[in-house]
Amino acid sequence: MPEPTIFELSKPNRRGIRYPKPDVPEADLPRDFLRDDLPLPEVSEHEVIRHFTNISQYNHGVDIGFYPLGSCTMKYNPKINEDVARLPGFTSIHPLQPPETVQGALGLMYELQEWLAEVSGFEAVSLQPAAGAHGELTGVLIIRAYHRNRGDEKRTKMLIPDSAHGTNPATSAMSGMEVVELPSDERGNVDLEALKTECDDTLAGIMITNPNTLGLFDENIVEVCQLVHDVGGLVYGDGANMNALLGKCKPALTGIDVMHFNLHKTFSTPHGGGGPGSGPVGVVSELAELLPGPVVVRTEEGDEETPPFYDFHYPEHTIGRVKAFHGHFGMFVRALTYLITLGKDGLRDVAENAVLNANYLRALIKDTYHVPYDRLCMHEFVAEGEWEDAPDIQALDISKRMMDFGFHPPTNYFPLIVHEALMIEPTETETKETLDAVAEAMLQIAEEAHEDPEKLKTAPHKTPFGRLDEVKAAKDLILTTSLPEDYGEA
Amino acid sequence: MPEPTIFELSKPNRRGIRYPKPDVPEADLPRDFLRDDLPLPEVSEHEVIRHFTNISQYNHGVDIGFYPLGSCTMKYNPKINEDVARLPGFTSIHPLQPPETVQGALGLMYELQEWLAEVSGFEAVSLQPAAGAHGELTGVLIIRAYHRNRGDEKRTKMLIPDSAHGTNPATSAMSGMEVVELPSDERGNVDLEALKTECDDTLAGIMITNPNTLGLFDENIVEVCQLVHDVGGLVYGDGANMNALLGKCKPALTGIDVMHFNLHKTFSTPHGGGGPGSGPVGVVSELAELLPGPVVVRTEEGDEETPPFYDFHYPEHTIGRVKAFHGHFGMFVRALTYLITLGKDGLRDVAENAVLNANYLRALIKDTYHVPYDRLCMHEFVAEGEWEDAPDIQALDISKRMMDFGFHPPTNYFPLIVHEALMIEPTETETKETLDAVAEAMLQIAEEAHEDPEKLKTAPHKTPFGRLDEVKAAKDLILTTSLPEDYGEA
Amino acid sequence: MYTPHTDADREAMLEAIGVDSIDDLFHCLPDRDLPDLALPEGMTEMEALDELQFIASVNESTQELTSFLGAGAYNHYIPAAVDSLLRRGEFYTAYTPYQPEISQGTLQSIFEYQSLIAALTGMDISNASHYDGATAVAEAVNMALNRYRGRRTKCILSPRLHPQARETVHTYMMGSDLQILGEDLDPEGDPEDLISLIDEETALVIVQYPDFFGQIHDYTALGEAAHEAGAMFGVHINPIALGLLKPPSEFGADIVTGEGQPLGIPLSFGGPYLGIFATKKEYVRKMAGRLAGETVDDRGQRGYVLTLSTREQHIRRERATSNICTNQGLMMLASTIFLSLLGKEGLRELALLNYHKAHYAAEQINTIPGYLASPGKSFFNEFVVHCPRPAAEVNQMLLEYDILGGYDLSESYPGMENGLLMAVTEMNPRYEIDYLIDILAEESDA
Amino acid sequence: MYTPHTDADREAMLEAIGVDSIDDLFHCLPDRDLPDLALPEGMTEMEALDELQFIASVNESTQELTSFLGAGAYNHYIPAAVDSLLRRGEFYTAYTPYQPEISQGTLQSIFEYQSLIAALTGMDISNASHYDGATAVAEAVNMALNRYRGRRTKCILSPRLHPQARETVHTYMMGSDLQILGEDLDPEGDPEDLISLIDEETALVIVQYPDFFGQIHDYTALGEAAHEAGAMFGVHINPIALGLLKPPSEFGADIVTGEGQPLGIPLSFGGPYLGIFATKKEYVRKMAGRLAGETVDDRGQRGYVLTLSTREQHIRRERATSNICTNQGLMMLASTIFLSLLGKEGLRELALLNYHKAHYAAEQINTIPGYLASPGKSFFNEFVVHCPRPAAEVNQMLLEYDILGGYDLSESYPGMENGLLMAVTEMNPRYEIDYLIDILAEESDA
Ligand SMILES: Cc1ncc(COP(=O)(O)O)c(C=O)c1O
Ligand SMILES: Cc1ncc(COP(=O)(O)O)c(C=O)c1O
Repeated sequence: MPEPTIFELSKPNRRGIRYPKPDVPEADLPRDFLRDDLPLPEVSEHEVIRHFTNISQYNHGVDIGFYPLGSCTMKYNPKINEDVARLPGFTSIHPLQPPETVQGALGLMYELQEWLAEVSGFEAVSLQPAAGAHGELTGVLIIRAYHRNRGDEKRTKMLIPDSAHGTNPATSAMSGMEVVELPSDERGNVDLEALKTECDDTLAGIMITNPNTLGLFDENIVEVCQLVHDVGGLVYGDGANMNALLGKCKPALTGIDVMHFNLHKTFSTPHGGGGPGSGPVGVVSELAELLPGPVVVRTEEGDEETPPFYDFHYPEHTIGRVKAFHGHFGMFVRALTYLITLGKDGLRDVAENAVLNANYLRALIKDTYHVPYDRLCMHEFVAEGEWEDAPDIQALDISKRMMDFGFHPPTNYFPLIVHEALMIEPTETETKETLDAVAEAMLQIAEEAHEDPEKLKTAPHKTPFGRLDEVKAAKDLILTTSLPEDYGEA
Repeated sequence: MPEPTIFELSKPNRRGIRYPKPDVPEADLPRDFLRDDLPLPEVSEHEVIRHFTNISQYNHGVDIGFYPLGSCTMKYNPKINEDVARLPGFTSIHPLQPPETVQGALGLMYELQEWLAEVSGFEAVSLQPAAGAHGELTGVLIIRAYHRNRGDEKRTKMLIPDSAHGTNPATSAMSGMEVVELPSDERGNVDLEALKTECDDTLAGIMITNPNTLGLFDENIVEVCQLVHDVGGLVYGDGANMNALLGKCKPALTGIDVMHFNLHKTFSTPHGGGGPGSGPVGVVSELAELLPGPVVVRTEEGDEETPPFYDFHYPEHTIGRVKAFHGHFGMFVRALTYLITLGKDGLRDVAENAVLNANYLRALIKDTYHVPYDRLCMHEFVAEGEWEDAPDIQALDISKRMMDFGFHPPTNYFPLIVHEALMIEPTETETKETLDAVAEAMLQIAEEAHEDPEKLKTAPHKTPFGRLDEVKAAKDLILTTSLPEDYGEA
Repeated sequence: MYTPHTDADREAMLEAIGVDSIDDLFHCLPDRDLPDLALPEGMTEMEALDELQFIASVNESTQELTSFLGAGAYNHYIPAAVDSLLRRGEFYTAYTPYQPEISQGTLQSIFEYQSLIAALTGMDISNASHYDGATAVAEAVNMALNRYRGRRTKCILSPRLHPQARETVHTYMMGSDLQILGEDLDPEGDPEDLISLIDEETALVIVQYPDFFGQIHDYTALGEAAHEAGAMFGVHINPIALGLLKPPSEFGADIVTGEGQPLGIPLSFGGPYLGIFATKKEYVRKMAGRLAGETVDDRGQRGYVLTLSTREQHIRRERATSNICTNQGLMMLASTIFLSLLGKEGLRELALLNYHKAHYAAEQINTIPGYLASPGKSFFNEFVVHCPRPAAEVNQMLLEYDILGGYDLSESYPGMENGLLMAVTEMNPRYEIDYLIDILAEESDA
Repeated sequence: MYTPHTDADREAMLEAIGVDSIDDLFHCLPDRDLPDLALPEGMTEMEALDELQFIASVNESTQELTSFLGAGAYNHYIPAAVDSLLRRGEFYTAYTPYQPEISQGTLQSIFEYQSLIAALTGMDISNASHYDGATAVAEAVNMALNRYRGRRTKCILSPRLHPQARETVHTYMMGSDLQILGEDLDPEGDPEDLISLIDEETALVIVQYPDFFGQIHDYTALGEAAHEAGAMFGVHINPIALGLLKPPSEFGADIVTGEGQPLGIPLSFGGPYLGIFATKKEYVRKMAGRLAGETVDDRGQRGYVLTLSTREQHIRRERATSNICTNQGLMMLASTIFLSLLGKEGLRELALLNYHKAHYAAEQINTIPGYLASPGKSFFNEFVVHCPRPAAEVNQMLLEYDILGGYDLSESYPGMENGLLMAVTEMNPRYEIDYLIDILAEESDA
């Protein structure tokens, strides 16, 4: 039973919250500016709670079941993080308070910068970017500014492997770069020959994801970076897949110059139904003074008696801010809680188990689902959701059918270089039992694909909603609803 | 898909929480007392969250939909109450702290005593009892002590109307009383003639619920109390139905001597899937010194400069404590928040709308479902779930079928004096639209009962679980599960 | 405030009912002119929050104070996962699962709780909770009396059973002719002292484990003596201690009661807590309280229902095993989640941490002249300190240093003026213990 | 910590994979001997909580301080119902609803959010959020530039558009040849001053409403001028003000952006907040960000899906309208719940309360010699105070009284040393305002 919209629940004069009467004399109202109609719904608190509680149950989430959405690292979101982030000392501080009143917050940001720097090998970190793509924008603008500041205006070519996430080319374009796509070689690495032919003095840099979106670590990463550096380009690292590397590999040491972190992937801050994320950017020392400001610095070391003092600092050649205020502070609290809870061994444990889980699931299904590039994977792998002898079946059908088993489907149709891609990232917080159950379901689905394809074509069957008509949505373009015309007329 | 038990999810060495290593030297262990086996399940935090999140979705609750469980007042539980009850200043205080360190808590209890006294007309209130039935026990023991203290040992007869809740006779028996059942008259009131014949010098008192469990206000309440008082008995009021009376009628003024409140009904503290409740007891002044201790008193009034001082007090002839410590403090916080949020007008508003809703729903269905006692009801009413021309159908079938419409069924088979009782208490927080939808569903169900009785007999159909076999449960008596025999053997 | 009706709604509803006004619905009330309640106007949510935040801030909580208070309520760490699940509306806005088809969340948790308590205590079965430890003890007495149908009229309570539990038994039993013995024995005596009181009239003997003074005793002889006389044997436990100590079933307990608060339930100034009640399967029909049992639904799925309701008040009325109806559902759920999180190793680890810290504290206290902590006794996380002056004075002094010293035993044991009962848990870091010691030492010098 | 595998699990898994050790899985890494991270060992949950509680306690929050700080982030009351719903795992542990069959909770809330924002702003459509108000403005510029496909290369920003939003536009546009005009006009001038800058090259004119100084202007003439030149007109709003003020659609806005933080989102030291973005239906294909649309499922049920994804990076890659992917999902949900709770009357009531309190404060300030608050201007809940000395000094002085005075305008407007921007909301009871006045008066006497 679909739930009515909040507008359909509305009835004149209902209220979900009330405010105190003014305790001051009432001022004259700006008569010319008053609106005559405010067509918002009117509902009671009880109805609001029921409405959103009920629709929430139509969602799958990490708290409900397996969620192997490749490239998104849907790991468990520890509950302590949520409690800590709600401490009034964190939620009720204004971004423009004087530093001496927010030393806890500044110190926390400083710590987080330091942890991220140590984990990645970068020299400096800015926490400001709001998400991965925002971090990319920041990083690519830094690359742009780097060249410009050296008077090197012609460097506008950005190389992007064909396996890259859509945000990479989109970011480059948004930053005024010209995008050139690089092919992958037969082992899933960047094609070195193709790379060499693009390496010239118009090269701004390369955006590389490592492990890449196939879940494969680029075996030539050092050489790739070297080639780009040799012609004066810089290397941007898309850190979406950092979960595979914690305590195992520092991207900066492989030659990457600037990289974003996804706190909402690697560092367990919740995905929130689509956000907020947080996309801090780390850079090598040459780029540190280009970071968006403000970053947090420790201006006084402190000792036994006096605590250290933290303050905001604007890097000397900053590209400027990429958003208002200082970034998604609420996510910093969660990420730092996670980091200190794990510590150095726990971080390595994350990478090891994430990679173990992906390889295990891959091993269980790879005889049934073709997995191109026959190598050990890192934290994820990409299988093909198609069989020659089951011509009607597409990856999407497999995905929809997986829902009937209580699992969220993998990422579909990405990366683009794998046919009918099923991009599977189990994450380290899943048990062997779950992975066994998933493999079993996927093998059964493969069998059904051949023997009873209709079952997949018409899936899902057991979810509260069946397949939704996306074509109709795009055609009708019903993007809003409103109170009925005769609202309030008895 | 039923969820495995937490024992079935267990695997050796998994952990959901860790504790710090001891920061003190380790002491010798009491070797003779060590247990060798602790067969508890071992699961990760993630699994615990998923397990309980998933099973929670199998529950109906007030936050999910209509819940007209008669006699239980399943009203909306305001969310602010939950936040307030979790303030560390409330959750992290020990019951045995010195009074000077818990003046906030004591002041809050004092205020709640005062509010309850004013709402009900009683002179004194003890907050100690843990639930309604516990309040009854307290009250009946007070009655017992009252007579005893007067040397009146022979008064052990307790009159209980046939419409009473099961806790009333059970309480009386537990208190060493002899239970005598009173019939109801044709208007649903206590049968005065029957009452008179029982009024003698062995009478300890009467336990009366008003409005009674038929949802009817006893029209002779004043006379009933008078008759009992005249022969030296006392009147116990079961305050379960106080929701109908807020701001409308003070039970003490009708002649009731001692009554319990249900904070988890009338005052919006959540029902918690079966508790905790809270059952404070109010008494007239003659009984005040018999209350279970401690109660809170204000020992210093306070003025502009100094706050008042509150302390615990043991009433002089207290019957003694009925549980450890001072009652369900966490519920007091919620109830007081609710009370001050409503204030005097809000409280009357509760009663008025609760009674309006019950009468409205009654009006909508009473031509289809026979409602004995043709009077306006108070906050609830009892319909019969049977028709002569639908001989197979019982109240329970109607109830199960209601689930298919997303509604919780009414209370079944209580009160005992109505055949196939459907006891319906909508509460004041439901909208007219919901009541209309419920009536529509019930009318449809009545039609189905006649035309397609199988549909009811096999209901519910749309819930995750179908009818459960209660006979089997009572026969098999599987009351626990455990780790498998071979647990931990690889 | 929380009533949704618009004026138009109300009009339409009154019309459907066939009355003119809301007042007409209240014609039956005796006093139609009740004056307005002498209460303030309602507040908005933001004002109420402000008010309650202020009240809460007036309390000095165990977050501000260093606390060694126990005596039946313990300051333990509650994992964040517990409350994050308790806050789910599906759990806390439901009621007793009378309708199992839409209550499997609650029913399965009850079933798991029963199983966990059985595993922890070593008993066959558990009910779905009593109000608290004290009322669970009273219900144990009730059950024993019912078992012997009035043929046995004595009950023996150890003087080191929680004083408030004993007081509760007295209150509950006010209307019966039960004789309660044992309480006035020397509180510092041996458990075996109770044996001499047992006779053919004894229905039940109840001891505490660890006892109210925190001490661990071997109750084997006592249990045997009770059984020899045909009486039942009850053991009242601290569930955390059972992470380390052998279960009371090994002493032959027939009934195990306990205060479940340490299992993930906040101190909350004394409630709501959790009454644990476990027993042998043979007594299942005598036991009070709700009980979930496994069964199947008509689709063949495993599920759970409330079972053996014929014991309960709503069916059996004055012949019920108890009058209990609403119990401690949500607290039971808290403890189920808590025990699931800790599991085998976690509970042992927690018990050990408490044990070691308490022993460190006791040892340190013993280095201070004039103070003597639990000499020569086995104890768990709580112990008696014999102070050089009245415990009340020591507490008063410690409070000036923002320390809650412990429970002044003279409040329950008139002869023990200088006895202070101190608890140490995982919430007391070593520096808190050392701070306490420093102050006691300093003040004892002064 | 959160990894569940037992040693036996790991063994079995490695065997299934066909490798001997975990290390074998990492053979491909260039530096196989990475030294241990120079980081501490992990903490238990209870230790981490302790640590973070301490850090939080070091901050002086608006619960301890009296705050008149606004300047783009406002201290408003958040009804308890908001967070109680945000805490539901089904909401916050889901991600972008790519799979609509199991994401209707998120999708329906997006659809409702879009509808609420449309109703509030008077625009046809809204997207599912941008990162914050500032990035929403930058995306508006982006959209306008794309609309004219490079044919127009100027953008006019009001000097009273939030300074950080303007700075963000500059950063975003670093790689383009956009010319940004208007910012160096007299900040205390009239909106009409911008008209003279508009020409045929102008892609977009953006103003703020109420403006950064809290003032309310009639932008009709400016909007008309923009349209006459064929340019787009953008209005950046405070959503609470729209509870009282006529919507920007009435000034002919083509794009409405705004900072959604006041709609039920905590201050949280600056984020996460909510970027509001609404426009006319004709621009839907130019707009960035997620968009939910209504449709039906194969069972005939109404439902919602993400639609027009062809605008987005995952389909269109370098030709996408923006690179945005993850947005502010949960903050969007917070504001949807918030607006649902308040509704028509509630939002108006809240806006009025802010309005009256701010006006009372301004009036009182005007009684203090040397202070001048927003002379002769219409304003909403924020206003400029011209102080007799530098605002920085006034703030410093007020902080000694635990008051956050306001935003020192010289930080963004070098000429305005004595300008203090003060916000007053429903969270400032009258006594706080009076307290402020007393102190200002006292100190001005001294
Ligand atoms: C490989 C990769 N890069 C970049 C992004 C963009 O990150 P965000 O969604 O946080 O903007 C994603 C996100 O899903 C990704 O998977
Ligand atoms: C009329 C009546 N009396 C007493 C009780 C017992 O109250 P409690 O369940 O709180 O013990 C109930 C409970 O449902 C009831 O409806």
